[in-house]
Amino acid sequence: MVGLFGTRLQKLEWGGWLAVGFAGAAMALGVTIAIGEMLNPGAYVNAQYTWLHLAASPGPFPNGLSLVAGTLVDPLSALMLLVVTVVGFLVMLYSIGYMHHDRGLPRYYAELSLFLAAMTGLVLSNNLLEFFLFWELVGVCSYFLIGFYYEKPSAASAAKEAFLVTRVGDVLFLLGIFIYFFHYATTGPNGGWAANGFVFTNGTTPFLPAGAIGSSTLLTIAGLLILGGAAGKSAQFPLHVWLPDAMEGPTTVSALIHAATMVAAGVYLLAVTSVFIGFTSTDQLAIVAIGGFTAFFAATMAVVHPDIKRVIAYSTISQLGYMVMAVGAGFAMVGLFHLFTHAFFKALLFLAAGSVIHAVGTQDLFKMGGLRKPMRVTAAAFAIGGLALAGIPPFAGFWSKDDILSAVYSQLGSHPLYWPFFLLAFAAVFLTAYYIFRAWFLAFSGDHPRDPSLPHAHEGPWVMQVPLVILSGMALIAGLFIFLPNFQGLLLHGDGVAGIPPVYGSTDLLLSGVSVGLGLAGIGLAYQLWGNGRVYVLPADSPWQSVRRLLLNRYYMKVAYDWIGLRAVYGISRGADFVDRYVIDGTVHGFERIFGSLSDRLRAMQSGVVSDYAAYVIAGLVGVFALLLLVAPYLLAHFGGT
Amino acid sequence: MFPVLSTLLATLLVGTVLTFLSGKYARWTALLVSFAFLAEVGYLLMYFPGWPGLAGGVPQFADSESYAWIHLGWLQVNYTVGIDGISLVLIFLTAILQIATVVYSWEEQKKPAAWFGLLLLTCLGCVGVFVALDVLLFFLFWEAVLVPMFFIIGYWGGPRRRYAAIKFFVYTHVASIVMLVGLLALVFYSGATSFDYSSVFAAAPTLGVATQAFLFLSLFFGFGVKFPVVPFHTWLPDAHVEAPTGGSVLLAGLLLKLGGYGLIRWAVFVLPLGFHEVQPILFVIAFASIAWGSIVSLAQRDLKRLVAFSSINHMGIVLLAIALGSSLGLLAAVLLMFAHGVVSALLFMTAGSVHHTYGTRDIASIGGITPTTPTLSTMVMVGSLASLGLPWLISFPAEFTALLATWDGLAYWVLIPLGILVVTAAFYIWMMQRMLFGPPKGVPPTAHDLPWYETAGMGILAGAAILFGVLPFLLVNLITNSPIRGFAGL
Amino acid sequence: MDFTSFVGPFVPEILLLGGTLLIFLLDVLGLRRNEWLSTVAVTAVVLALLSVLGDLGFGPLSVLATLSPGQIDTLPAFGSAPLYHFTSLGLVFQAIFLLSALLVTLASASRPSDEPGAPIFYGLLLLATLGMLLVAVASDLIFLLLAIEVVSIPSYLLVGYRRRETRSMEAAMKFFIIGALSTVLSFYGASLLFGAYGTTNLFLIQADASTVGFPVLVLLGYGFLVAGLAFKVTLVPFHAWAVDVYDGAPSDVSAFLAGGTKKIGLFAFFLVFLGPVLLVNTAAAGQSPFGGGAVDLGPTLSITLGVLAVVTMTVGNVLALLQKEMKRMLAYSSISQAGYMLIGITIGTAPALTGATLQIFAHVLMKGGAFLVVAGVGALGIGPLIDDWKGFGVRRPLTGAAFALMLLSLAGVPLTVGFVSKFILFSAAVQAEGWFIWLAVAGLLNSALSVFYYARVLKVMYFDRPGPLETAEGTAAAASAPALGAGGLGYGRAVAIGLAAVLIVGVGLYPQPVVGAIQMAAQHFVSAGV
Amino acid sequence: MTALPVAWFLALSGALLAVGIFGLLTRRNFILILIAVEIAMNATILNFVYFAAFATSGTGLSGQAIAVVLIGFAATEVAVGLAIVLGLNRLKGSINVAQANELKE
Amino acid sequence: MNLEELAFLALAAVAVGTSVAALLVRELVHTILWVAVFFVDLSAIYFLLNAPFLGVLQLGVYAGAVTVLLLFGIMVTRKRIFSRDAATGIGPVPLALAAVTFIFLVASLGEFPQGTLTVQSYDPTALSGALFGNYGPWLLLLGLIMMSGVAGAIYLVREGRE
Repeated sequence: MVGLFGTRLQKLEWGGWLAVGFAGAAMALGVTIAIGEMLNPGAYVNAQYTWLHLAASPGPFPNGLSLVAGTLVDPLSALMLLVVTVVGFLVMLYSIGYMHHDRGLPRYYAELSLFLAAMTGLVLSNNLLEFFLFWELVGVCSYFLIGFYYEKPSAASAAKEAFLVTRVGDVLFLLGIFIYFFHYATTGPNGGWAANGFVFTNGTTPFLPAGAIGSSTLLTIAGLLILGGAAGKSAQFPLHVWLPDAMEGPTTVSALIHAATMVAAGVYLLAVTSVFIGFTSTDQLAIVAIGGFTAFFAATMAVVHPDIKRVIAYSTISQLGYMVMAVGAGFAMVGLFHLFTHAFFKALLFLAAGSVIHAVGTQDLFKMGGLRKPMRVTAAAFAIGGLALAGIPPFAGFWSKDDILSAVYSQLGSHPLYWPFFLLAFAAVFLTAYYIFRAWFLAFSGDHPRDPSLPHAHEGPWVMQVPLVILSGMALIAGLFIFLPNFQGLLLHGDGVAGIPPVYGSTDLLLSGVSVGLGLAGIGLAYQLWGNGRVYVLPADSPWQSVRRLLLNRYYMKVAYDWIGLRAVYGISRGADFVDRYVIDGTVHGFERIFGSLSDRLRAMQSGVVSDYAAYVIAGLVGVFALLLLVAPYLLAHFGGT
Repeated sequence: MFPVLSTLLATLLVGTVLTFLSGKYARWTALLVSFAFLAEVGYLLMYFPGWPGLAGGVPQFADSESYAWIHLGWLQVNYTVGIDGISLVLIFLTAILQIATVVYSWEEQKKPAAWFGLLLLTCLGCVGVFVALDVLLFFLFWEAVLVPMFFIIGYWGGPRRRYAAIKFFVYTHVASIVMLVGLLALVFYSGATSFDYSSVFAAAPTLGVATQAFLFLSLFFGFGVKFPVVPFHTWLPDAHVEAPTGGSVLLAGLLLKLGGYGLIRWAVFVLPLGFHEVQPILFVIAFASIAWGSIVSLAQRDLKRLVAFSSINHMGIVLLAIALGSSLGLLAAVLLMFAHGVVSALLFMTAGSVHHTYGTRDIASIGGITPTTPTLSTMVMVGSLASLGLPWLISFPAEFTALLATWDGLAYWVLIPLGILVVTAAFYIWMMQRMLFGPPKGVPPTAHDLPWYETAGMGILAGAAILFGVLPFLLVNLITNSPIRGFAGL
Repeated sequence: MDFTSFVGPFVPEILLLGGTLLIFLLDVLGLRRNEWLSTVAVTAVVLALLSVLGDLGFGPLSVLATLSPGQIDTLPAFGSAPLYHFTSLGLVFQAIFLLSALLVTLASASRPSDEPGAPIFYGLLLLATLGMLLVAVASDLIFLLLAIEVVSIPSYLLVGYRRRETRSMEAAMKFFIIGALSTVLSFYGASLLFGAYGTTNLFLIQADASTVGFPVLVLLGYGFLVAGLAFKVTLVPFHAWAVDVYDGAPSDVSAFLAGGTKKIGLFAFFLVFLGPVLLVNTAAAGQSPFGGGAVDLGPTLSITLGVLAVVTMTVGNVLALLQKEMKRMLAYSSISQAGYMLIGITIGTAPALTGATLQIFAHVLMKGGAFLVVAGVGALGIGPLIDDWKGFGVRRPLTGAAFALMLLSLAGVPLTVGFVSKFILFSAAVQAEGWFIWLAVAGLLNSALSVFYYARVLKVMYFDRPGPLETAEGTAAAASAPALGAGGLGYGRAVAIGLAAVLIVGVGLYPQPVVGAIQMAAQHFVSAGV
Repeated sequence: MTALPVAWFLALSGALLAVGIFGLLTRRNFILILIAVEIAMNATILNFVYFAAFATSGTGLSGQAIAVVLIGFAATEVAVGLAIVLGLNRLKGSINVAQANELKE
Repeated sequence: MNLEELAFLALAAVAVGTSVAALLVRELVHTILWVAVFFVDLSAIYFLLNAPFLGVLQLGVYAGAVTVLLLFGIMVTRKRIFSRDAATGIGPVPLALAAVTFIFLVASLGEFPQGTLTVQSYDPTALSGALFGNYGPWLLLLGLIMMSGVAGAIYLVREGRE
């Protein structure tokens, strides 16, 4: 299945359709597998190949070392597979319409297909190393797709930034892998790695007995490193800076990679790790903290941003924060459930936004307005997505977000520090509702665009509308899947070790009520300020201006990173280059000069006057005498015989 | 038994002579010789009987041959050759690079007979180093490589080629000389009965720890300059920048490997006690090389210089892996040498093509070349991504293994190479951003995409990079068919 | 002493003497064409060489042997004081000397047939060669020193035989003055040894210094001898004449001096110092009158020679580094090579002597060959400066390759005889252990240093483009030069250069026959004493 | 029967050698240099003669033989030297060795 | 102090004095005179050492032939016979070098037996027998030296056509 997507598509006309066809086939398979797993857990035989093999030798691997590659289908991966293939197919379909003006389409489809393949591989990996391989491949596809419009300097720059920031996370991740690797090399089952390598077992048994986790400092560090990797991919604070800039890529890419699938891989990684390996309590706290803080932090930046795609991008970061938080709280499957719903409604939002951009040719919200009438489908889709995002029942977001909040709530007792992050997450609910509807009102309400120069808007072709409709449907009902027993089974993940919180599905009414209330309040505020084409202008002397500036400048973090990257590191590098050229190489030249001047001086003694030569001879004679009668006896007396 | 290794050497030797004599048909001769050589290497790979293992504590070799050469009683020198997995994989690398270089420089106009002849001669020297199992023979080939490379740099090189050629020659020669002292002392102080590897290997344990350490250091100086390690690296940027593309390819792809190979074969295996003593020094130097190579790369504007410094970084990782002294580390080192051989060669080819397509290698003065030369751009991307350790490309399994071994041996010190990986990624990505992407800049109107032979030359290497990136076990199985398998560690 | 037993061993010498006389006879008869004279000279040298090789027992040549095996390497009875004595190492050296003479005479055959002074050139050359052969059989100090003078006096005159050239004559003058001074010093040293031992026979002198009762006098005597013989070997600081002389002399003569006569000094070092160097007293012979410690002849001499060796190779190399003229560069390099050769006698073991002898053999080929090339290309418009060689290697691939090969061999690059000799020499130093390893280190570092200036010449020859002026001048000079075959070098010279090049590579690749023979000879030499 | 202290002779020959060396180093006239060499040569010959005269073993005779040979050799050397002087004088019009310094460095 | 010793001291003083004078006087012809005296003085020392053959040889070869040769050389190379040599200083370095050489040499004097030793005399017949017998090769070598020296010297001074 994986190999099919690598096909480099040459012909523009049918290339896109070919890719869509393969994506569709993949979706069919993915859905089949997911349903199969739902109905009959463990139905799929997992294949395994040796990738790198080291024979038994003394040293750290008394039984040798095997690194293997293989596939594993378990509830976790089945759910993720479903998301990847379905959203992937829909986005691919949408692209046919959205992208048809662009050059380099074969490249686009090839890269997108490769991305899907990699993502599928990632999901189906049966060990961390293979996981990492696909993880990096996904990252590269993301790099290429962000930089798709490579002639735009901003796109090239954003691609670079995305690669480098996620690279930091990758490095941490890799180190985490090493630690697990060696931890289990000595304590894992079968006494070593020879037998089955570092393989996730088939869903039912955690790799390590649950009780073994908790105290080891090394494991805590490993967990934190994994968290670092996930933070890089899932754009969690402080590695979140790349994701808004990644919006330089085509909107379809943003929808697929930077909303629905790849960025979710970090969450998936955390989930996989928590299920198969487990985190220590410190790790859990750290994960919750990062997730909760990011959820709020990203939401604040979305509040003021004028760019429609970036608002959604910040929203993605924020929602990913929720997922991370859920995993940290010990309910990986809840996080994954939110991932599942989020994938649909966020892809929906992006595609809707893409539809808008396609229609008006700008991403600036303040230029839009009154698009509701010419673009009814889009407006409705965006609204559904927004409601889902804001967590208004019965839309998908409500169910999953509510689960997360109650999951965290259930863990509040385990550590007092959970409280502030829980509250931040709650606050973010309000902000989320506010900013997404701010965007909706700005774009769709009113009578006409604020910028009259915008072209007359109209809906896109059917290939763009169909995915919108399907995704709208999914955003509406995906949350309700939770009531399907088989789907529940999927979420329960076998023995329920990391399954669903005790309050799942029923109503912790107070919690839900507050959350829905906050959501509605946010929508209300948005309407108050921006509804019906109104534009709220913050008074120039308002004390909030400085906050607004801070938010618009993204807390100056990008500036700081640029400074570190450009000034500090590049400065060091220039300094090092200088040292290399003039000090190290200079030393070499110094030898050259020393010998050169020595040579000149000695040659000056070659005066051409034979008397001088005779004097050298006699001086030599005297020197020989001195050697024989003075130096040599001295040496012999002090350093012994020959 | 059929003397297959001698045939291997003879093929190249005769091929070199024929190439020198064949005037304007030199490229065909060279290609023919390269194919013949590749076929022989293929035969070796196919019928490689595996590593024979130890006999009396001394490693044995496959296909070994031995003939008397200089016998003076106190001085017993033989022509002794043999292979194990380590040598074989590097010979294979030689075959790949040789054919890629010959194809890449297909249209060489300036004295083609001499050019192709010298290329083959360089390869001959490298293969000789890889198969030699006698101290003198080893040293002989080791030094013999310098001469053709000297001429390649000096005659076909860039504007400062004369200076670079002399610097290269003198610098590395000095190092070899120190190494020769070490080798001689190794033979004579240990009381080895002959210059044969096995005899030296068997006699070396009689040396005291301090002697071993000194010998190790003197050998390391020779190997380290070839590596090259910081601070003995300054011949490398000059040599690389001024060398013609084919020269850079062989220089980076093969000559640097001689250092790593020599260190493993002649120092680590032979002088374990000394190795243990100087291990901390090796670590310091390795970390310094890793960090320095990468950090300095970031500041480079010349594409070749950038790749040259990145070589220092990569070879630093090789040294680190060797210095760990574990079988995993040695495996990683050899794997990484192979990987670096392919990848850096590819990158130097791209640098060469950039240079003669756009007339400059200054990263800052060209930009947005992708639309004009998509193939070249793709090759730059493949090379860069491979070099920065992207999975599915050849460097990754090697670097992964190396880092794994580092964690195993040094725990958190692995943060240094890991952290540097980010810098490495940074300079490649930044280079690609400036050069490949963005609006076109400095693109002459006559620029067109690569001619077929350059594409083919790079294609061979890119193919190898991908093939062995996806299927690294092909190499691993080969490499572990060597004393690495029985290496007891420290 | 009947005639045959006296004359028999000296067949090579008599051949040379006969050649000389024949040449002088032709001169008197007015038959001065270069071709005839050179034919005589070459024939004499070749016959002598065959005879020597026959004595050495080289395969089928042994039928030519004029020495019975019993005459070689047999120790004379104690107390008898023979003036000459045949050793196989001496025969090896004779072969080496004859080889250098052969190269020079062969190359000289290419000169114009009306070359002025040709008779005196060949005559003196053969006489000097004869002297060299005699050096190789000496077993008496005075015999040795006189034999050296048999070489020196013709050498002075050979250097000055272009009597119309100021440079040539100036070189002869310098050569003569320093040579005369050194002769005095050598004889003075010999007189002191004669005073201490009552004999000048080298066998008898090899007695323990402490038994004589004149330890300081003996040391002074050896000191004078070191200084006197160092002149021939061109050790620093006794070297200054050599550069001017090699530069000023006709290049063929330079080839003979650097390749040939210089080596007699080394063999003299072997003869005079091997015994004392190998002497290691457990009890010191006496105290130094200047304080500082005990005087112990063996180690003291060894240290002194070692210091001289290191100083020589270093200074020679450093001097050569920035030299602009080709011949002077070669001269400096020749000085530094002498330092390597001296390592052999400093150590004094059979392996070390083997290495040094091979180095001497190699040097005949490398340096002699290089000077022959320099002499030959003068006619092709190549000036005295190194920069005049721009593009030479590309324009004249074969000659260029041969010259490059010689330089590479001088630099000690593998696959050449220069590498093998250094390898064996330094191996021997390491093998001898003790402080001798530092000689190897110094020698190796020096050979690394030397690579710089050899590489510079290669750079000029292959990488630099000739300027238009140089090319024009070169073309004009080449056009005006007499038409010679073999790429302008002349057949004789081409053969000589080719022979040197082939030997450089041949022995470099498979040194066993040569090295084996030398090693056996050296072993006899060391075990038997002089 | 003459009897003399050996050391005095050595002192004398040493002094003569020193004078010869001194002359060799300071004089610029070729002929004076030749004379200085001859002074030193005479010191050498003197050494052989008196060592022969005071020799305790039977080979003392060889010392005198050496002296004979050396005297002959010295004469030849002077002849050769003079030939070179004349050649030099013919070309340069001077026998000042310091002026013959075309070859240097 | 006996007569021989006195004679030796006198002769030695003359030898040193004349040799120094020969080198220091500025008139070249005077130099030749001083040198001639020096050679004669040495000849006297040989007689003192019971080596009459050598004394005679010294007189004949050195005081005779060599002196004449040197004079001849001066005559040929000078426009006027009585002309001054270009002034050359004594120079501290050459003086020091010569002095140090001398000091090293006399350092060995302590090894010689104190007091006087009897001078041996050799029969000139024995000497000639040895020269043409055991030590014959020395003379042969001398012959070779002379042959090459004479041949070469003649060639050099001859005004040949070139």
